[in-house]
Amino acid sequence: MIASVTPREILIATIARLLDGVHHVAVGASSPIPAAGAMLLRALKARAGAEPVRISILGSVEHNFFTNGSTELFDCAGQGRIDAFFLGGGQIDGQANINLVGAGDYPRSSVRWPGSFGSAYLYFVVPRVILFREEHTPRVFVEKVDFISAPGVSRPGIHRTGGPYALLTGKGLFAFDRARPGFRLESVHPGHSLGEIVEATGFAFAHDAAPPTTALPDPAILALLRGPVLDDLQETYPDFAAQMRREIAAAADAA
Amino acid sequence: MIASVTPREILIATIARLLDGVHHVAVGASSPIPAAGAMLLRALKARAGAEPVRISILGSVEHNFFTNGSTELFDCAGQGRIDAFFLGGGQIDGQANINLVGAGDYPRSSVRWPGSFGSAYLYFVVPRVILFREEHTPRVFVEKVDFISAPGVSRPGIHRTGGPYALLTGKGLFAFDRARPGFRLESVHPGHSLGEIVEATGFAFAHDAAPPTTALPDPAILALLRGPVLDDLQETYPDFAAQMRREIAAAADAA
Amino acid sequence: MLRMTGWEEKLDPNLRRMAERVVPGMRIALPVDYAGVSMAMTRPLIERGAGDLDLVCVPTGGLQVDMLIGAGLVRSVETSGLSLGEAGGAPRFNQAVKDGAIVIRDATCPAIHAGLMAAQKGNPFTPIRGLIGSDVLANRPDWKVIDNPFAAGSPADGPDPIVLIPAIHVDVAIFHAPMADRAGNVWIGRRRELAAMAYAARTTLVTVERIVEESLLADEITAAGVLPALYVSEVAVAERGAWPYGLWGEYGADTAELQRYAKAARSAEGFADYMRAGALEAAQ
Amino acid sequence: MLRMTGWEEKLDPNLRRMAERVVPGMRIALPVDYAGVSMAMTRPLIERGAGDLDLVCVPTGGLQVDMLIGAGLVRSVETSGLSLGEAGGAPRFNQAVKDGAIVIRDATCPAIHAGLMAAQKGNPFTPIRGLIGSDVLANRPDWKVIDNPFAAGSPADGPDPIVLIPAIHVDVAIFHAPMADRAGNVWIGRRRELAAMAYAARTTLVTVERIVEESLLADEITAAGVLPALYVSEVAVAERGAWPYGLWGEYGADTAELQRYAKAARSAEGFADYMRAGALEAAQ
Repeated sequence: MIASVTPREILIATIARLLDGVHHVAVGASSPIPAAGAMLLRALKARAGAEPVRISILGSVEHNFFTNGSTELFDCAGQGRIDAFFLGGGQIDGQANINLVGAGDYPRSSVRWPGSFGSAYLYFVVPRVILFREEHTPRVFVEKVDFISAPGVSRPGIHRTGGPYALLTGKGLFAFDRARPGFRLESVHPGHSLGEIVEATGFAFAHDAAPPTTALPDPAILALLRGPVLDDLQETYPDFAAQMRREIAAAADAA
Repeated sequence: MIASVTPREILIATIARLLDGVHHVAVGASSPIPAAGAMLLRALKARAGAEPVRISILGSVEHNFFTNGSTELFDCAGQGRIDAFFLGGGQIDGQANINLVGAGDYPRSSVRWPGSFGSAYLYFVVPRVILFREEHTPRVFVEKVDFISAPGVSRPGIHRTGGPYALLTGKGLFAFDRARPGFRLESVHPGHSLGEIVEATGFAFAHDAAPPTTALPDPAILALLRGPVLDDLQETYPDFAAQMRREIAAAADAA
Repeated sequence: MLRMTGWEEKLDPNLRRMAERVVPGMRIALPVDYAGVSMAMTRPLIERGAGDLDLVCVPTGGLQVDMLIGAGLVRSVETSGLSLGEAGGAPRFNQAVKDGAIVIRDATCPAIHAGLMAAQKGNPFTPIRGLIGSDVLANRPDWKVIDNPFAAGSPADGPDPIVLIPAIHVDVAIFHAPMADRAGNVWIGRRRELAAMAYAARTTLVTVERIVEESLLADEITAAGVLPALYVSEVAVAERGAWPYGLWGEYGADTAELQRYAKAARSAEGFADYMRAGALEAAQ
Repeated sequence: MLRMTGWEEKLDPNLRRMAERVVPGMRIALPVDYAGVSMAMTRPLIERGAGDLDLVCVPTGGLQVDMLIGAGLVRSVETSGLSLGEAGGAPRFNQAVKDGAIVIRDATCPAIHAGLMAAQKGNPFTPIRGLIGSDVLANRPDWKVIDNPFAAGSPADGPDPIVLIPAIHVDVAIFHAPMADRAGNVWIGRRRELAAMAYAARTTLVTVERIVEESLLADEITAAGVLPALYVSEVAVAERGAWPYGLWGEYGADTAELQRYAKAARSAEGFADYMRAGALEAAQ
């Protein structure tokens, strides 16, 4: 039953698609949806007998494949050994600048967020950075961020082997065009509309007159996600996995 | 019996004296005489109830107190945590330049030695570097080295927290005056003479008209050296310790 | 400054003695949440009351930093992030930022590691890629940008700017680890940022779950995870000393307690109440 | 180039396959004598015959490098030292230097570590103190000196020159370690320069004494000494694979054998005889 696909499953399946072709993806310990997307890709590649996908979950003891302290993630990225990473932001603007520090005048921000973490480095050296933020409101997607934790684009001559690849929100999927630069709406998630997205986005973006709907996972992928991937997920994100199982059950009941 | 003190015991006791006041000394794995001097100092300080002396023996598995690979010695020295170190040289000149690379025109040296190892760094950052070379001949102590592995002095403005402190040979002990700069003969080992040292040294050095004889270890120090220190030494340098025991026995017989 | 009386004498005398090593105006390095935070040292530090501290979070901070800020001991914080993780923002930190009560030196994780690495090597700086065009860099006048002298491109490509991070030397590093031996060797496992902190510090204070009798350097398997005694100034036992944080391989974080703090510390009064109550509990 | 026929087919096929990863003109990193030299890979490399190699000794070299030079496979050597330790000078190296048959890039140990560190961090260079006024620096046009932009002194103090070492990227790193697990995680203990080599290398080939069944990352004690599989291209078992060098915690060096080599390899013919005889022995 297609109707029973949950919004989160669409996000997870979309992330797996965005990650297609990567060999090593790093995911934050508190990023269960990106982790689920990476795990789904890994399962798909394993099923197809393709080259394995490596997932490093940061801050996790069980899934910590690093042995050189918290510097190793950054070293590893600097060596070009990490193909994809996820970043969010309290604010994200149309140039793909992200703000993880605070709203208002720096440093006495009216709203203070935790801080830039590794973004000011990783955004430059990880080839495929996926911006992921479920909340899609004008508060998040602003014309210009109040503080640039990490810039979306750099002028020619700046050493940069990585940068923004896509922006995934609770309403739609955008690709980032580094040449223009700017976002282009690729697809609208089921239940949302172009008009709603324009309304909720504080920056201008390119789009077709009638953008397609975000593709739903086909039944085989959905079965993989609800089976072995959810089991994998359970080990690291037990609360999230339980919540997903409840959502899936609720969606099935409703359908 | 003073007469039974061996030349090596004099070297060891002199090194212990030169090291007085250091808290951490590093010694090469193939440097048993410097190691013995450091161990003697450690035993003397322990006996006096003074602050303990730490000895790092490089390349030794049993006495390796480092855990960060072969870079740690240099990092440790760069942090100012190593007070004393020993360097030798195929050639050493009157400016305390040392050559560990080769004689003749570089790079096609007529005689090639192993190489500079860490000297080009450690000579700059270890406060008390003791130059130690038993062979005292004009071949070793030259007017000017053919290749500067590490310079004895640096011009003002060059960051340098370390450098040459003394030069100990099989014939005598020199102090190094960084201001002049140059060596000054401090003492002549028993059985050798100023004239012999002038003859054997390819560079000019300051000296008294009648330099003193290098002090012999007093009986208590000698007992410490021949007892617990030689036992310590045996663990890391068994061949050398056995040889010393033979020398001591032979000297006692002769006396 | 927060005054909390009536419970100080209940604190472990070893930890109190260690806390005496901290004097006003010092620069203190503290580890990230999951690497081994010596939460056990937090109250002794507050009792000690040495203020005007410059904290360096390696590379991010949380509960301990928030408490020290709440107690009024902190002049500045250099960090790449500060929060209570799943329990949300760090309330006393956020308030202090809003009030302008502390100086915040926003960094990015690898820049903090780069600064420590420079100190470890005795270098004045370490270069780092990235950062150019960020407001992180724009607000760090102590960082410098030079043109990479090794730039491979033709002159037509123009310069290749690169950021240099100055060495981060600290007066004191404080952390918690599973075990130490009698000689003062501390087992830090794969949390090698703890070693980086100690290399960069003049004084390193360590609390541990337990002291083991055999030398940790005696066999190569345990030796691989050891911070040698050479870098360790003092060790004291503090069982469950990272609580409410977890300690890798030993115990997990107590998220409920972190949430309790997060809620309580929304106000200065709530924070003071929490600290007082916790102190009494700890003393029982 | 040394030709040794009649024994190649006796070599371990796994090691022969690994040696095929080395192609002419590559830059190869090899560890110091006591850190875990994969002597077992030496003959397969010679049989493979990929020449024009640029060797990087981390940070010094010995028997293996001398043998590869003797076999005519080496174009240049970057090293801080090259000898057979107690067994004296490295005879084929010394001869090659005298003949001008190889390019020698004399370095100093921490400069090699600095170059690897730059590669590890994705940096173009790492600064290093010392070196100024040495002929080591004078003969390294690939190293640069800049004025420290953080110099603290007044302008009257003049500039504070500091050396920058460019990143050392290598095509292949080859070493020997006590054990690996089925996933390719290699236990390197406290010999962390082996990790530095792997971080800086595109391909890392490892021989080990044994393969263990349980994951080396499964418990924190062994994990602390692991080079993760992420950095390891291939692993093969080679018992006593460091011989005649020792392997820390496993077996000591065979000094008599090193001396036998030192004596034999004084001449090109003696070297060839030694290699042939040793090959036959190894094949028995």
